Amino acid sequence: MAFDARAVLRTMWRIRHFEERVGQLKRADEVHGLLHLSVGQEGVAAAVCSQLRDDDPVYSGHRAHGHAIAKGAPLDRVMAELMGRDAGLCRGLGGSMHLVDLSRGFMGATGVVGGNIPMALGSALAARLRGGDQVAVVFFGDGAVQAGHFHESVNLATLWGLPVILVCENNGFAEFTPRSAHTNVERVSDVVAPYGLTRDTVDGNDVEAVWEAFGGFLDAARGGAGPMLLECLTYRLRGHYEGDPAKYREAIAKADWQEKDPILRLQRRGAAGGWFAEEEAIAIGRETADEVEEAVRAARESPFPPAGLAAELTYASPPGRSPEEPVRA
Amino acid sequence: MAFDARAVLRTMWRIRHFEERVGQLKRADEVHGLLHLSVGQEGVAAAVCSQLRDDDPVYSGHRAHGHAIAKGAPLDRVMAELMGRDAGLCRGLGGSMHLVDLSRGFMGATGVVGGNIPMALGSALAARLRGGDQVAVVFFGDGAVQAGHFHESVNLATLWGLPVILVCENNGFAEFTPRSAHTNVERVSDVVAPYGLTRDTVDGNDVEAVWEAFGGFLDAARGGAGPMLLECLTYRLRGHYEGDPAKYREAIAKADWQEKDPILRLQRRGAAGGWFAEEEAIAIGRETADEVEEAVRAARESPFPPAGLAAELTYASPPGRSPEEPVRA
Amino acid sequence: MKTTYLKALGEAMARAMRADPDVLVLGEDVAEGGPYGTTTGLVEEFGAERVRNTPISEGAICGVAVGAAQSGLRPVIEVMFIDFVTLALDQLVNQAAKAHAMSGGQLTVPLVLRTQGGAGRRWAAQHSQSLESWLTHIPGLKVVMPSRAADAAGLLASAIADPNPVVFVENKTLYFKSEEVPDDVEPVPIGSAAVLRAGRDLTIVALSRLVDESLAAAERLAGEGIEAEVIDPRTLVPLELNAIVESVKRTNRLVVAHEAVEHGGFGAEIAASVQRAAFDWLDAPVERVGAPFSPVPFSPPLEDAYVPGADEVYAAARAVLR
Amino acid sequence: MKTTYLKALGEAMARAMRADPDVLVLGEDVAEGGPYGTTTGLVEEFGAERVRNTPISEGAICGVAVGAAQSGLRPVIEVMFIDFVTLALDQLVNQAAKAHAMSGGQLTVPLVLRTQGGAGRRWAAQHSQSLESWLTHIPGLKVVMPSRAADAAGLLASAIADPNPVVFVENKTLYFKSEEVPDDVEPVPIGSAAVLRAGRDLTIVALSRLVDESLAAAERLAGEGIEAEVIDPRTLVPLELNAIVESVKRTNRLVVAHEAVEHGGFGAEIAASVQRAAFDWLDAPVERVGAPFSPVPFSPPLEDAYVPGADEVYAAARAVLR
Ligand SMILES: Cc1ncc(C[n+]2csc(CCOP(=O)(O)OP(=O)(O)O)c2C)c(N)n1
Ligand SMILES: Cc1ncc(C[n+]2csc(CCOP(=O)(O)OP(=O)(O)O)c2C)c(N)n1
Ligand SMILES: [Mg+2]
Ligand SMILES: [Mg+2]
Repeated sequence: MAFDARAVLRTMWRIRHFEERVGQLKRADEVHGLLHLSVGQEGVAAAVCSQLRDDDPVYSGHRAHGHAIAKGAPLDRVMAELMGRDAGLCRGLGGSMHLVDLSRGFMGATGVVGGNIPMALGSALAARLRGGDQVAVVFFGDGAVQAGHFHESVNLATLWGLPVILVCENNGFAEFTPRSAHTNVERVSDVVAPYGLTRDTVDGNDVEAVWEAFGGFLDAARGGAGPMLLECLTYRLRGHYEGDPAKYREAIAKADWQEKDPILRLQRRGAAGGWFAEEEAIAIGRETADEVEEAVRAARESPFPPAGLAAELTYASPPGRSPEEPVRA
Repeated sequence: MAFDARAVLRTMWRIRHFEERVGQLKRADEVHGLLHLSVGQEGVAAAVCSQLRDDDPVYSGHRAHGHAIAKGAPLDRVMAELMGRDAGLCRGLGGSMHLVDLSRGFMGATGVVGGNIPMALGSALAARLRGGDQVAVVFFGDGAVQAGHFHESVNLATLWGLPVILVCENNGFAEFTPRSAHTNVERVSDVVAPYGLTRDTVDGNDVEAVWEAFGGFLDAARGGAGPMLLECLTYRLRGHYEGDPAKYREAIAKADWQEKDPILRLQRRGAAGGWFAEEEAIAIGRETADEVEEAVRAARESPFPPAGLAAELTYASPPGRSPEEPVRA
Repeated sequence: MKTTYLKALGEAMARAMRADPDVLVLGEDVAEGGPYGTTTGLVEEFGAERVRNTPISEGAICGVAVGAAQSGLRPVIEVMFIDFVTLALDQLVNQAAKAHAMSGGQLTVPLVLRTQGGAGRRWAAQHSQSLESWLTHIPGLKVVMPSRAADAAGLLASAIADPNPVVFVENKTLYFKSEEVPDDVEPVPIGSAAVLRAGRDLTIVALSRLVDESLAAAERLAGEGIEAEVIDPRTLVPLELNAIVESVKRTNRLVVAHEAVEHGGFGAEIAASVQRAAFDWLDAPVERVGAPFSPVPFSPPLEDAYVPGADEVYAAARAVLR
Repeated sequence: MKTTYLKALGEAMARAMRADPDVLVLGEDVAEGGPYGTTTGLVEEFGAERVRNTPISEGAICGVAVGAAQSGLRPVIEVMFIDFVTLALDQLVNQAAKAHAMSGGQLTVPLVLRTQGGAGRRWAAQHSQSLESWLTHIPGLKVVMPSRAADAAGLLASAIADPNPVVFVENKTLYFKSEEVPDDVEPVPIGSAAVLRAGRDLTIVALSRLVDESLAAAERLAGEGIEAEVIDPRTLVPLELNAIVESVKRTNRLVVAHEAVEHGGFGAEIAASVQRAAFDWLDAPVERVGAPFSPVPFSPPLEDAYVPGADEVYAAARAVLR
């Protein structure tokens, strides 16, 4: 698929504005829970998800807002979820770490690091057994690579030749400790070398590079050549979670960040390459900011979910007798 | 340490006779439980454990008899354990998959594949923090390499530079399925390549080769250069467990086995190299067979453990109040 | 038709796979039949794509099943021993059990996790546990524990058809017991108990292997003129508590028997629920029969003494009749 | 001296590490203090060899602790959320809990696994569970669950000194509660309950966060002329059941309250044990207070409604007084 700079830029701005706004709303206590923002990492979500179909299953982890948005989840419903409202993607039952939008193939996020990876294999297996050409994608961080689930999954995915692409967002940190505190193997793509799967490491803040690398993997995987692993070197601009003082690492100098920022980079590149006029980029930034404001407004209008909702949805219908009644008998 | 052919031959024969006898006693219902024999794999246990000190901690798994014996556990007490007698290594509470002889540094076997590997790291960590020069060794099979515990452990051991040697007995099968059904990576030593740890793959039925390779690793590990991984290619002559019809693979031709058998090989080599006279080898075989008979006799004389033993040993003293009494209050 | 618990399970899987192409079986050595032969013959009929041997990766296998179920398949995974379910609990408890609720009802996870527990074969402390009570504490999971071949077949059919994750707990000592079952097995609804023996003097609720033990104890009591009602809940979650409470309101006495360690076992939940629901009807405290508070010893005489059986049930019955 | 539950834990670890060079602390980001700051300052005093950051490998970390303990160290490992203990249960349950018995008494495993549970912070279904009852079902483990800063310090000291594996269950909502504690903390023996309020009309047994909630309910009852006795078992295994039974024999009424899901929670064990030990003294069925049978909902009003508190304890008390 040809690189669609406009679409990717729009998606990145959408995520950036959304995340910044979430940060403010957290301080205003309007959104809740453990919030892990992806400011600075938008390029990976945008370049990957823009190339996927709605029926390609995508899994994410605790830092999932950008992936959900890039996969097409409506901003207002993501925002409403973070506010715990009934109009939220998960009707307010999931929250930031458990976003799901089945209609867009966003199969969900898990808060347990590494736990999402085998699930993505399962969706890939389903695609294959049901004769579809869907490709499953799972996003995870560098910290997940040291979890047993990652290795068991890489082994299985290669053994079974599953149509799944493992996308590691390597931001160099797991919570408050650098990768060097977690492993001697710097590159995630090196960790999987023995399994002989197609793999690559790219600059995750260079959206064009991510687009190209992932696009190639995607075509191959659709053709049945999976699995693959794509490591995207990126940078988390904010703390691990909102409210984290982030004392454990020195802030990046503004100038350096201007250099790194995937959004500014694409805008510079786009202007230079004449892909779009500067005004256009500015307009995209403005429009997406408005979208986010509109999403906030809409989300605020949604009521909280009905009291009994969690109990009601504990089992899928036909739920049979809920064990609680008998206990209460 | 110079290769001690006599000692290794004696240990291998001890294990061989012991295992063969256990097979008979199982059919006679004198020993119990899930029994995984190491007939054909004695070379690894003998060549590795003969070079260790009593205070070097060793861990094994479900196929542990040979390792325990090679580490110095008394035959009669191992046999008594398999018979469930009070004189058993674990007073009859552990059985075949849970042999422990603390006095010989045989820290124990686990029946949960892969679970023993991190424990060996822990013993290695203890050696280091307490200023000792002990080296921890853990034996596991090729099937354990696909378990998450293995990878988490290799990563940790290398990250922390622990004095532990991972010894994989790769017999090409996990239960009833060949390695090819478990992974695409044929060589276990290749699986760990990314971690940059010292590793080697040797013919596990060539005891001299195992001795040399392991000896080199051991010296290095004592000097603080751990961890290492040694893969020993070997062959399991009997079924996965006693009673397993082993239909899932064709029996090896007698001639081929004569060729492979680590005991016969060492005897041929020893005779050729003039390390020991043929009579001597025959005598070793006879003496160890007698030792095993004596062990069986002694084990049979031991009573079963007292009825309350498991409850009594559920907590180490001072056990405090056992939770059962209050429940019974 | 004569069959065994084991064969009944295998046939139930085969029937489900014939009826629904989305049903598949995953587990270690399942294509070889597994250590017991439960899945023997499946790979020949359904092929290696639907009967998949796996590496020793319980955590990932369970996760694969969750994802596959969320994407429309109906995986039946086999965890060889319930002791090893300890390796799959993140996927089972944090993912499978919660996916439907956490997603606001979008995701469903129709997976079945088959496993087996219990002592009695000298397999020692890591291959003999009974951990089902853990799973009854997790909203979102259903927990099934049949004692009869016909129930095993009928409940497995229902479990595979159920849109929720179902943990199917078998017992290693029941596998080879031969039993008479109807030629075409009816699905047994999840959540329905079975009264296996009617009686007026006390109620015995027993799980899995303890059902036959309790029937034996009931025989002995009958010889002494005491009529025990024996109930097999068959499903722990959702539990048909009413069936138990109604019985207790007639008999005024209750014994709950299972092989799991008594302390923290499911018998505690039944006892606590019944003493509340039938307080004014109980003429004696609810007695529980379960394993003592220690790991399962290997030594045969110790294991035999450890595992609760008809004698313990009889003694508990005598205690509630006092 | 004023302190918090959190600081009390940190100081207890520091004291233990000063007293015994074999004590070490392992866990994710523990050298940075962890997400709450429980271990803040330890690495500065004891160095990175004894205060070890780990990768995200809960299973291996627990296994390392088991091996280290078997070889003479006294590891204190931190599992950030009890929800993630699901990843360490093979090591904890199959290895640590059974090593002493399986080895015929040769091995001892003096490890402490610190973790925290509970809802109330909008951290949703995978970061808010209360799974302690699982661990009470496992012979060989001790389970400690303090509600007070002083008990947290005193019990952690005892846990680190104990030759057995101890699971130390904290609660995330208690960490920052400021509290008065004696200047030099006495070790609190594992297995001893505390009567926090004396009363004659009913007994309330409460765990962890529900202790303060129960004291609040007791205040309200006192305003209505009803005197509730409030007992904090502090240790679940071994449980000082006698303290509870003696109280019930005086008050004739019992409420058991915890935050865990009621179904299959530890309250069931207490209720089942007490109805048996004090059957003739009970004037009403034992009432249990626990969370409803669903995953913890994220939405603030739903989470607030989900988590049991003083109102639920009060209602249960009223029920047993009826
Ligand atoms: C199994 C597990 N252990 C610990 C945690 C706590 N935790 C949440 S995020 C995180 C760090 C993850 O780092 P990484 O995978 O690199 O993702 P990033 O936060 O950098 O995006 C940790 C340890 C968890 N959620 N799950
Ligand atoms: C976690 C776990 N899963 C499954 C089993 C059942 N099991 C026992 S031995 C075995 C095969 C082990 O193969 P390998 O590691 O190669 O050792 P080998 O038997 O070949 O010596 C399996 C699957 C187990 N014991 N533990
Ligand atoms: Mg990271
Ligand atoms: Mg093998």
